[in-house]
Amino acid sequence: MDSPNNSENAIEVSGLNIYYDKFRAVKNVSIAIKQKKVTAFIGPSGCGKSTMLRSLNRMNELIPSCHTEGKVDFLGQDIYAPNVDPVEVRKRIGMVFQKPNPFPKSIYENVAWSARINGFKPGLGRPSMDEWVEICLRKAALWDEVKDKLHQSGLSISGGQQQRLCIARTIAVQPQIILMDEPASALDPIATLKIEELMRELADEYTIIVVTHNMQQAARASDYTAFFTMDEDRSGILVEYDKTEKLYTNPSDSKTEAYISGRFG
Amino acid sequence: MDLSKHSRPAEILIKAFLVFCGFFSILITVGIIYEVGSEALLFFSNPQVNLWKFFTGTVWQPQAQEFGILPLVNATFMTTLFAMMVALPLGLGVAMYLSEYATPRVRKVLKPVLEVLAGIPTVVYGYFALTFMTPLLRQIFGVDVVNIYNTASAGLVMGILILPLVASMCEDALSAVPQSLRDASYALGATKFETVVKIVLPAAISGIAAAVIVAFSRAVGETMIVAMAAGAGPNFTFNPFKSAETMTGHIVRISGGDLSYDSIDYNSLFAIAILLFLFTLTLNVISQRIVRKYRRKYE
Amino acid sequence: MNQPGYQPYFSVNLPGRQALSKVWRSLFLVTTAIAVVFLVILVGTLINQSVGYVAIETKTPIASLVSDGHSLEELDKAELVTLLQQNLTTGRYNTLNASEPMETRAKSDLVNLVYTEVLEPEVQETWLLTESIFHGNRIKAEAAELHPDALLQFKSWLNFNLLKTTQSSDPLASGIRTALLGSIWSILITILVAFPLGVGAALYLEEYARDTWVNRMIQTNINNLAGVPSIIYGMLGLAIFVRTLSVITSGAAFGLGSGGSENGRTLLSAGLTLALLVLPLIIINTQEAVKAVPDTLRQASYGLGATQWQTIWYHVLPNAMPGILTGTILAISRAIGETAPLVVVGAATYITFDPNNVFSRFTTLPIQIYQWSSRPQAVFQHIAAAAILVLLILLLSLNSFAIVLRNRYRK
Amino acid sequence: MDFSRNTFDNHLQKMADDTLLLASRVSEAVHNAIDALGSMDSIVAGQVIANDEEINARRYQIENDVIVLIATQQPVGRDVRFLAAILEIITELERIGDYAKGICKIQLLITREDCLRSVISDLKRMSVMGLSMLNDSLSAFINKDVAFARQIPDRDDAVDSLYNDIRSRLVSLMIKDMSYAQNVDYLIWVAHNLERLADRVSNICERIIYVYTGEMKELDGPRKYQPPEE
Repeated sequence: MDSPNNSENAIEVSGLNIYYDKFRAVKNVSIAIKQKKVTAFIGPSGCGKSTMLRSLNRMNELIPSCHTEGKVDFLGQDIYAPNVDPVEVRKRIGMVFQKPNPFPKSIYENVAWSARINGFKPGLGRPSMDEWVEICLRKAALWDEVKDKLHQSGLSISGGQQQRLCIARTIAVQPQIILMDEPASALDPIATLKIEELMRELADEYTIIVVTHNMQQAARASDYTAFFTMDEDRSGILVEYDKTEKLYTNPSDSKTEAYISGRFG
Repeated sequence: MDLSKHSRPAEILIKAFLVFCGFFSILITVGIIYEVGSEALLFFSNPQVNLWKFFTGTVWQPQAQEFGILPLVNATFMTTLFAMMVALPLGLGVAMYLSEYATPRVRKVLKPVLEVLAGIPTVVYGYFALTFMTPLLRQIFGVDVVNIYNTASAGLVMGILILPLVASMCEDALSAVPQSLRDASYALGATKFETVVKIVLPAAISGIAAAVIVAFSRAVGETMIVAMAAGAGPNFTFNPFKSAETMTGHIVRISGGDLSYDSIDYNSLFAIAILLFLFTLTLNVISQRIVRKYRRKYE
Repeated sequence: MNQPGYQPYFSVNLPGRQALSKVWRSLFLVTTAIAVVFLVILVGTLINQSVGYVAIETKTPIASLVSDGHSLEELDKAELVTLLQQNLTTGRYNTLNASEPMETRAKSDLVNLVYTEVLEPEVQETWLLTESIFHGNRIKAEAAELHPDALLQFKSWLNFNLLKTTQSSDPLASGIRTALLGSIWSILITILVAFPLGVGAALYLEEYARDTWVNRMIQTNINNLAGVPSIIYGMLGLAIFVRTLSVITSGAAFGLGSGGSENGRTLLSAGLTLALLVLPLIIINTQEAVKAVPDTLRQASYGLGATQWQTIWYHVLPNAMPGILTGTILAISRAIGETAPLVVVGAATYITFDPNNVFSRFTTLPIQIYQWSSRPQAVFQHIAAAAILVLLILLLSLNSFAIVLRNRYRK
Repeated sequence: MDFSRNTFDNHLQKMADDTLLLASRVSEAVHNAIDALGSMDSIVAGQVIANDEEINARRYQIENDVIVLIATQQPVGRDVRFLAAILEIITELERIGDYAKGICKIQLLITREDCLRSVISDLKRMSVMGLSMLNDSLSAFINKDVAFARQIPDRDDAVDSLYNDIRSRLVSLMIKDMSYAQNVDYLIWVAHNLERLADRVSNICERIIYVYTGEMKELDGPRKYQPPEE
């Protein structure tokens, strides 16, 4: 394991630059994400926070024009090292997206498929597939709502439930980190609060990094907040990163102050 | 100030014209059913025609008053089978490559190639079957085995003709699958192949099914290739290297000559045509139902 | 990389999964490559057939007309005319003179006349381009042995003569002039009929029609018509235009047409049949273009007090026009290539005079290709290939025009 | 709906708990201050004075926590009234703590115990009455018992009359013998502090009613302000 000092960091990013072709979307970001905490990325739209998030499990690579410079250490290993398989990275660093995107399969299959493709082996001290699905749905606080309709389509439940299904599906892979890209922006306020509540609960077991353009959400649900904004050349920079309560009551940068008090731009 | 309603004659006139245009397509359908149907009815009401024999007979010889449509249908399905064997795997493969693997740059080059392939008139494919495919087949399987005119050659080339259609319909179906599903799959640690085959393909399956049906309908209705390369003369054979005449091929050959109206030969062509029409119509209706269903799914 | 508390429920054979992924990737790539190879082979075959060595033997040896080592081109006009007078029957000479007097003809034309009328060349054997390039010497030897009197020529079947001359039983003198003109005439008729009807129907469906079962039926009907095999349209054209309406389509009703006989197998029938065929395509393409016009534009127009037609005429149509034109051009290129329905409607098998009105008998480029391809003599395959190249160039330029339009529209 | 904002509710609960803890420290301080006065125990008095620092610190901690909650959780409705009331209540409690400290400072200045003896039992009664009001107000707060909270300020009258009684007795003592003047002055301050304590409890009760009903009015005076219905 790493030195005790580092071990509380799940991810250490240093000198990260992300480009779309020639355009630099994220400029020189260094940040250390604490383990088993909720960290929120906030900032105005276009400040590169989503790009930044997607770079943490190499989802960026699915965009052909995108390339990344710098180091992203995940528990001490650089995920951009040449011998690292992005599939392996994504297994350990799961992701939940803005719009709930359950597969057009049953609720049960949505969870089971994720486990299955990753070689889930039931039996001998391990749960059976049915149990595993239940465990994951319970962790996602969805079990009670769907236990009677596990074989209905994942698209048949409400948006908020779909999003929790997506979280359950992510949990089924046993990631260490869950990235959430505006997980509640397509949901109504009650469903939003449920997701936030779920994030808090999941933080007992997982490191959670959430991008949100809703700064109240970041305030409510996170332990740490990173504020990004745009530089003069429109590339995203990290302005301030601190404990959420500190950042929201006494930010040290005037840009942060202006943004969180709604006086931005 | 007068705000009361008043008529605008010009507007009404224009609208009347547009309504006529809208209903004109119905006229075409009615025309096909009425004109082609009534000629076909003349054929079936002819005392020399026996409906049972028409559908089960294996000899089509209008001169001998033999009207068994099976040889024509058989040849049609033989060529169609060959066409599907070429078009489906290749078309689906191309669609998969274009939609899931190709970089935008490669796609920019390949899509026009497919469009060109799709825009080539069928008579050119017929020529291609005669001057390339048939000699090739004869070279491979032997001149004695393969006739100059044969259903295999026509079918294979027809497959190339249909390939762009299958590819573009399948690609539409594949790209209608939201990117978010792919992202979700990758984020769960799936490989590209697992994502494509286990998530994208099942999600697009109804669209692909529609493509298969449309391809089938196109192959059945395709005329020039079979008219040029499959052979002239109805021949009830299952040997793909023998010549045989398809329904469409027969219509073209007989109507191309000087044909006297109101003869039973003339009417028999319409009987074949109405059969062809009903068959392809059914296929098209089914495929459209499917397409509508899958479009709705992600909207 | 395991964390404490991370239960190893999973075992993953990632290299295996990635390898499988690569295998399939290459499979998909191969299928695509095959599709491209087909296109290459197709074009290759055409070029291969349309250029190559030809052994031509003249009935009258050239040496009997001009002294050794000289060619026809070195003679002047008067000498050429004399040659024609000497070697042709008086009747033939007078016919030629009547169609255009010898004095006014260009020298190259006269050379041509001497060549075709006096020398009467005949193709003995032809070779493909690939053979001609790679086995040139063998061909020369073969030709010298089998056709000692023949002239071995490296000939491109695709040339200007092909475009200029009409059909002929002599493959060397055959051209596509009549067919090309027939295609152009029939397409013009098609456009004139199908464009207004198609755009009108699309406007009706997109702008006026409410969501009633009738209109839904029309829409379904149009989609279905687009999938009806073209030969069925041929049958429809045969039954309606050629037969039922023969008084009109033959031109007899207007005192025009060929010989006043009621024969509906005319350009008009062909054009109308093709119009029915492309109508659903034009409607569907136009609908797409009209749909793409943003609703805000219509609302803005209505907000200013415009009537529905004013809105359509001043805002919807101009904005949709590039899209409509693109769609129409694509539909038209489909019509240009159509063969089967025209065979059924009754394209003429042999015709040498230019069409002069819509009631003329006709042939079109694809029909001509079909007929030449079906001939047993290999020579005609070469002309067919050349004609196909002309057809493809025509279609390709139409399509590129459509693409240019589409791109400009996107900006 | 079986859903609740657990995290936020836990935070609110913690705020209430912290406030109760502060209240118990404050009543302990008052209790000890009166005890120290009764027994003239300067050591205890010194402890109470020293402990006031801790009370102040606790109060600032709660205030800070409330501000963080307001900043991060966007409370609305009863939640925001609750947090605002907490801010008010802890201010009152801190002031009450200051009274305890003031009483202890006076204890150090008292020189004439005979003067003190004449009123100490009544002062104790006052403090008991005031502290029981404080106690009751906080249990009304915890139990959301608005009716109970409304009754508590009524008991202020008894405290006031006791205060008037003590003051008149001390004044007449001073008139008799001017040498008591200094000590009488001190002791009137003690009585005054205890009287103010009861007033502050009334304020706390007003806040409690505000939290649970949204009404904002002076309980022992004419209605000053009635917010529009919630």
